Amino acid sequence: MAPMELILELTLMPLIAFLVGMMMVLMMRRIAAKIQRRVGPPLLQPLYDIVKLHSKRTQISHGLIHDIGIIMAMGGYIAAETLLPVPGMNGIAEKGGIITLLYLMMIPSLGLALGVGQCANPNGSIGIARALTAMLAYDIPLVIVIFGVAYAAGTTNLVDIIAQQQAGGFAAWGAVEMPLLAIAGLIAMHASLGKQPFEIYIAPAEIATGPMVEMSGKYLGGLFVMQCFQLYTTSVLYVSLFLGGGTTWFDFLLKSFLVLAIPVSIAYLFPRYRTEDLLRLMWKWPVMLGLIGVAFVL
Amino acid sequence: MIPDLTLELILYSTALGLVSIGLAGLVLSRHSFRRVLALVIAEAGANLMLVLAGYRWDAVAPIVTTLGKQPQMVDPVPQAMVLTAIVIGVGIQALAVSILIRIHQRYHTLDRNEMAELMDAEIAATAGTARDVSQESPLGERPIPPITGSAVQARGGRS
Amino acid sequence: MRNLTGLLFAGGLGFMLLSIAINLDFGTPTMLIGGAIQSKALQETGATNIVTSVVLGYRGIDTLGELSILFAAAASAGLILGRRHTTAGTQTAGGFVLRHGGSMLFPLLMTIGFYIIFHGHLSPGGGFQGGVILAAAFFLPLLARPGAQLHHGTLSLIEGFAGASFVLIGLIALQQGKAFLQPMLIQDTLGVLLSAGTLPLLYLAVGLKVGAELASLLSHLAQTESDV
Amino acid sequence: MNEHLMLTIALPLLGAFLLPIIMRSSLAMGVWIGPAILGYGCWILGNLWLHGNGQPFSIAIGGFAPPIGINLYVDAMALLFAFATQLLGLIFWPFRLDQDTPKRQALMLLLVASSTGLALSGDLFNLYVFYELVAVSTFGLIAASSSGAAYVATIRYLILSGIGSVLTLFGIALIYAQTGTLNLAHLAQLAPDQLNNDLGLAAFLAILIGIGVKAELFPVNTWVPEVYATAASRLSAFLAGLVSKLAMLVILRLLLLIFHQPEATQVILILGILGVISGEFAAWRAKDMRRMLAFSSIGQLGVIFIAVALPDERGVLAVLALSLHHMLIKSGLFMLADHWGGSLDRLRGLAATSPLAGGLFVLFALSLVGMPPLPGFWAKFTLITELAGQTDPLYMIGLLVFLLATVIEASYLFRVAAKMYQTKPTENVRINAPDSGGLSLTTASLFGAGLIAVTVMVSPLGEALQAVAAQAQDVDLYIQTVLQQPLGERQ
Amino acid sequence: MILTPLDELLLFSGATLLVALILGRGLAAGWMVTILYGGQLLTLIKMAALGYSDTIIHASINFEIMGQSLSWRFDALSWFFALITVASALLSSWFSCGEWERSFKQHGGNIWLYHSAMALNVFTMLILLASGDLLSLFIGWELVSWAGFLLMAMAGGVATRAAMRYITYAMAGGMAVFGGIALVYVAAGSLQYEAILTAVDQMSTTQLWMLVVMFGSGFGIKMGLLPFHLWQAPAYAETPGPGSAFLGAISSRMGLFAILLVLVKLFGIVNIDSLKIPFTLIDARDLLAWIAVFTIILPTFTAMKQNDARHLLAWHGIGQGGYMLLGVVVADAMGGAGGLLHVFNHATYQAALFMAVTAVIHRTGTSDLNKLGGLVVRMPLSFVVLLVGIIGLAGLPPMNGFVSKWLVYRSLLNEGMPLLFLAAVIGTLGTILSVYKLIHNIFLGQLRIEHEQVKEAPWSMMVPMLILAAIIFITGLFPGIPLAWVASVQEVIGLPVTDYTLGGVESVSGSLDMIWVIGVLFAGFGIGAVIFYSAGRSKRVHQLDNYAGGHFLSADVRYQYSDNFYAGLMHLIGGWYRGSFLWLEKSVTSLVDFISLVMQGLYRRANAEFYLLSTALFVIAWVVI
Repeated sequence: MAPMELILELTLMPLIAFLVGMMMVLMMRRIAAKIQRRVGPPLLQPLYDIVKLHSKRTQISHGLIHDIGIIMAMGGYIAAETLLPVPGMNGIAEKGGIITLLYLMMIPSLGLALGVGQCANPNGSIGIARALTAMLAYDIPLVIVIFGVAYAAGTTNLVDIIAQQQAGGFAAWGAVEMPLLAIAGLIAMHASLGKQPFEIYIAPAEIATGPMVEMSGKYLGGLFVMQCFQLYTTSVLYVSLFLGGGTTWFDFLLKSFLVLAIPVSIAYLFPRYRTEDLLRLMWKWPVMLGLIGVAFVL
Repeated sequence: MIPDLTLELILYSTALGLVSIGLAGLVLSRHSFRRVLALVIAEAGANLMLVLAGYRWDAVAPIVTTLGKQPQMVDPVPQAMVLTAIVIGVGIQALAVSILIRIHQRYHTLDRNEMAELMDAEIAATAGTARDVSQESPLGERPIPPITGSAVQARGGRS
Repeated sequence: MRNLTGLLFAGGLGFMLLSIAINLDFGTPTMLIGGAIQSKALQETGATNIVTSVVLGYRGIDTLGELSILFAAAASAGLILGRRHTTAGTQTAGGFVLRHGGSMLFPLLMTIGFYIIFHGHLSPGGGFQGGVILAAAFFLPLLARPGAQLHHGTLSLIEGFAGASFVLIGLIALQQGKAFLQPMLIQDTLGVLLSAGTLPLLYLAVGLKVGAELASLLSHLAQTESDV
Repeated sequence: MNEHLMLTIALPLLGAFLLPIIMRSSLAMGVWIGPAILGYGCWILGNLWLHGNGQPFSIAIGGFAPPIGINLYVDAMALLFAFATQLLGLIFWPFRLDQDTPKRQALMLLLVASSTGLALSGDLFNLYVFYELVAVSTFGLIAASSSGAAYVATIRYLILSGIGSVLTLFGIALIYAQTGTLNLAHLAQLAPDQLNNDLGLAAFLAILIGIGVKAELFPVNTWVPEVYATAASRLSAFLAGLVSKLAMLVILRLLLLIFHQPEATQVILILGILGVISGEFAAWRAKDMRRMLAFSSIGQLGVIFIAVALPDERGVLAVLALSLHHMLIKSGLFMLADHWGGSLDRLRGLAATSPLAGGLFVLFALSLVGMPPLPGFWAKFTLITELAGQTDPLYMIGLLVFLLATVIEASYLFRVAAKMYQTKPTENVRINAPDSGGLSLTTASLFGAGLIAVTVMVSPLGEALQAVAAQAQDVDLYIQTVLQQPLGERQ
Repeated sequence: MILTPLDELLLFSGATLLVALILGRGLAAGWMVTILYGGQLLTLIKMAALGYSDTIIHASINFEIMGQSLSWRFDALSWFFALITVASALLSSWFSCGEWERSFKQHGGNIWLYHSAMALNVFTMLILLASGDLLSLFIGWELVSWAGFLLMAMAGGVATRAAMRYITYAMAGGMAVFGGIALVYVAAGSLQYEAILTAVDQMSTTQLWMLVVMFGSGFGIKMGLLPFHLWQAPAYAETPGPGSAFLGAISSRMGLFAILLVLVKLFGIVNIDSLKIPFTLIDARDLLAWIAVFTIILPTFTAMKQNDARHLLAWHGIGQGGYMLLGVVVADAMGGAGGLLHVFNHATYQAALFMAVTAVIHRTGTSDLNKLGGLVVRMPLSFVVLLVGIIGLAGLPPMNGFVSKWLVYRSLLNEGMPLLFLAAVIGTLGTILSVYKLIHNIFLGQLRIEHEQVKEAPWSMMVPMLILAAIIFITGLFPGIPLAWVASVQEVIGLPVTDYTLGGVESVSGSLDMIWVIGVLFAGFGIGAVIFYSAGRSKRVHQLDNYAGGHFLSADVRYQYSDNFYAGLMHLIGGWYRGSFLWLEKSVTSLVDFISLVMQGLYRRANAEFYLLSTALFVIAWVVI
């Protein structure tokens, strides 16, 4: 691959991710509005939000780590996008693979955790503690799912995984071949998004939005950007693993939005779990499904 | 003369009987002087056994009385050995009795168990340690220090 | 319970040993050594009492060991019982018959004792037997007169020199290029008093030694009724 | 020259008889007699070792050819232990001067003489006599510390030892009745025909239990802790270091020469294993130094018994190596105990006040648990490789027990070491025997230096020991050396 | 005589020990010793050819003792471990020079003993690593055990008790190995590696089982494998300062070295794989793998509950050992490489972490996680080092810990071991949780009022820490550097060799190129920074200028969220900490205590005559009947 082409891909992939991510945020809010019988925000509302947050006057910094944390949160996802193949672009997916991607997705959490820690707000620290606990909860089923998929494909290379599914047509899709894993993955994905009923670390009524408690202006803006990337990454990853990726941009985006629509629709119907209930839930059903699914794969 | 089976049996059982009586006395009696006496009995049995080892039918004492053709004599070696063994026994008994005299003077008892108790106490006192007799609160430090519940809590660790 | 077990065990052990011992040939010993000794003893030691030739010749070192044991026992008793003897007056003195009987028996016992010692190589008897009688000779007056004391210094002198002379006789043999404790045979007529070379000398040493040891042991025991 | 060997037994006896008399007239001369005799003994034995041709020889006492008379059998092993006896006798000489000095020194001379005899003698009954002499002089010396506890300990020991003697005598009677001889070589010759049966085995076991009393064999060693705790430390060192080994040596000789039955070794093995377990575990809870050392001594002797049960040459090598090592270590440790005395709790922070003693303790402890370059390791290595090579599963148990015991041993020894190196001394350490404090520390340092010397020279020493073991193991050589011509009267 | 490089190394190391012993009390002792460690490192580098090939360098000394020949030599395996050993000793020693030394002396420490113990540890470890046969291996093994004891026990008090516990475990391990060696000797007739290699094929299954159990448990105790792990955390944690960095970095890896040498190289994974456990589906190798996995999980989650930084790190040290064993046991090219590489990586970050914590202790006097906080503004460089370290420990990109863990995961994936894989990941997640607690409670959150004046750690400490941090990052960026060594180690011990590149690993089933990954990651950070700083300037406010629960904070109010950090998690899993192993240890101790009591009773209440009689009866009865 020509270097120029690669550099182009590497710049385009995060950019596309950002744009699609903003759309996903929009969709999420629209769905919420529909459920709550509201009108919902306009099309460009996410962009407005970002611009607004970044241009605020009062920008309170609690120190360098506070800044770096936000940068890491954004940067981690930006890097992750280049490992996530989209139609026509593979980026450096072949040089990392799915495990690397999984671990790169933890970098933002770590960055956020550092940034929040520097703020010395106990609510923030509690939020981070909860966030990490939640990570422990949903990553276990997620890892089982990823193991199953990677083992079935015989590779950790996402490009190959996608190629295999596309080669076999619909019947070779992960979701068809490994329905149990697909269900487990969906639940884990839902939890990883941190939406209701799993939003234990935001928990506005308990710990005043936890990690976000000391964030304002561009800090919150950074988090907003991060959320865009997060929604994109999660859904695209799911699509790549189970729904055969995308042959064209159209079906790729369609699948991504549809996948995301499921947790988002469910999210607004439920109240919040307690931390230990989240753990219990995550370690029971998805893990069980996942293990059974893996047993089938083996 | 036909070897008399009964005589053989009687002699051997006498020797072994003495040993058994002696041993039983040592185990059963608590008074130390009796135990010394039991030891004497047991020794007599062993000596008898030794003498029997050299006995010979139709033989005379191993003393040459006439020159020339000797009559059959019993084996002189066990006799010499028994002589030695008896004297050794005497020496030990005398020593035992003299020790018993001293013990009686010190502890005013010759009872085996009481003696042992007093001795144990004296050893412990000399060494400067507490006596390790209580089953409820056994003394002595463990080489692997037990970790107390509070320490575990303080470290926050349990595994 | 323990008594019963003890009794059973002791009986059981006796029975077991008996069941082994009964297999021995009784009355017809192999006499591998005994026979050899019987045939050679006269020429080699010159003692008609073969037991003596075994005790002092063939197994002389055993006898030395045995003397040492007696010596050790006496020394230990001396160590343990110490020198404090305060028995005088605590016991009632013996009567006239006892006292004078004791005195009269003394020379008699001495004579018998020495006789037995000196004829040890000829007839039954010998240093041990004679020595015990000697000890009895000294001990008898002590029983008769509780206040009386044996002279410990003399006793230890006797026991020391008697033991030493036993060893020295052995060493002289060694010095002369023979083996330790090898009987130095002077060709004599068998069966007379002065025969059998150094054996009677050894027996004299044994006798004196045994006598002195036993006497000192007994006197220690007798005289240390109470201390503190 | 060879005949002079007899002097190593005769001279101490002579000295013992004369010592009380000489001391009465001249104390100054008297005190030097004992050391002089023992020193001369060392010289004789050392000379023999250095200038001998390495071949075993036999000395007929009284000039009577061996099967009839009594003989001393002198091979490298006997010589080694005889030398050790004289040397340790010299090192642990009771110098203390008081009114009992003559008797104590005389008894010590007797003890040395009889121990030497035990190492050299080649006659069963003669061994018994020497064994009894060892016992009686030991009783006297223990009781000489004249505390009530010492008396009780002595009488308990005495009675036990007395029963042992009865059993030994009984065993000897059985053997004599069966074979008609007492000479070990002669017995070795006859054994395959006449003693390879129940009777021979029973006789051996009776002797084993009898002599086992001194060798600290498992159930008959109950005297050990109390005696070592009450006797003078120097005596305890001599008893634990040497006398027990000599008894062990006698058992080994009998086993090698006469009683080849597998049952015999099995009994020894089982009792040895039990000894290891009981000794080491008991030591784990001991709270005073002496008793700890006594229990540990029981455990170590148990290990040596396990080695005795090994059938071939390397087994003998293991016995020798372990015995000599234990001799060195236990003597040193008892000397340290003499230096410190008392309970283990008082040792807290002691290393700061007396760094040499602390260092020595650590050195001895390390060697005892078998820290590699130290000689203890090589002894243990020989043992376990030999144990592992046996097919009988019982040996495997022995191996495991041995390993377990070593762990426990390390645990309790280093508990003491850690206590000593604690920073804050809680109270001033009481030196038990003020007059011998410096002396015992010097003696302990001597053993420490010896240990280091052995560490450096472990390779040549190991080879020498191997040769010794090979010689000791050779039954035919023994028989040939002692009985130069076959006995005419043999039936 | 011409000295081989190995002779030089050993002589150098011995000289270091001598210098420490003789001049250890002097002023510049620390520097001198450090320079000598540097010399050792140079000698090692002189031998660098070893790291890239399967040649062997012999030492000129060898002994012939009691029929056993002892020899010493270095190969790639030894060199790899020696490099880590000497390097961590060099840095730890450097760290201890100057200020730490002074404060240690002021607090009553014995600096002479410290330097000597360190030098002794290095020396004995090199001897162990150089062992040329099983006997010299055991000698080195015991020496290392006791040297470690010295270093652990020297602080006195709690440390001595921890060290006592260690030595009891270590002795047990040593004896297991000793027994194993005896068995090997009998089976092979020699303790030379060649002889054993040929003998292994003839061994019966029972023999092999016994050997695997004895060697495995013996070496495993040193590694802190379950269930023998209890000693390690307190022993390492209580070792003074840089000593704990050194021990944590390399000491327990000696166990892994021995496992590699004996179980993997001599016995062979294939043979171990053939040992089936009756009535189950698993074999000895699975058993080892499961032990490794439980060693990962349980100590990691125990670490999460620790409230002392050093204890927390030490517990993690145990857990990370599990990854190494896991990788080695999986034993394909990637797993082996992962396990071995993790040794290197773990040494780097564990040393860095311990040093950072020691620096904090040096400045604040405590390592209690509930008594620290907010130090990032006072000790920013230490913070960076700790951050780099924890990222490495947690195994996240871009640090080196990620690479080795990635390799282990990949091998588990390739071999199709979902449960092991899952368990390994759970361990990583647990690590992330607990290291965040570590960095949060020390450096983030509220700065305590008494730490207001704390200064950054002195340069004598900072430089080695920064060097370590740099190594952690660079070997994360270019894992090919250590992987080259690892590959030759794999070759030497007979594992399949991994196909490495400078940036990672090539594989048909998914490769890794850390250069690219880190490249995009930093590019991502750059873009993030651009986005972030494109917005207006932010106002720097005091840390306490915020609200919690609608109330402002002030410096005198302790408002740090530190205790029971993962309350929600503990609410669920808190009950699962049963202290089973402590219970096990205690019950073993009590059992020994009880037997001991019985045995003493046997002797104290002795009815000697009865014993004698019954023994006599039994043995004679046995003969008769």
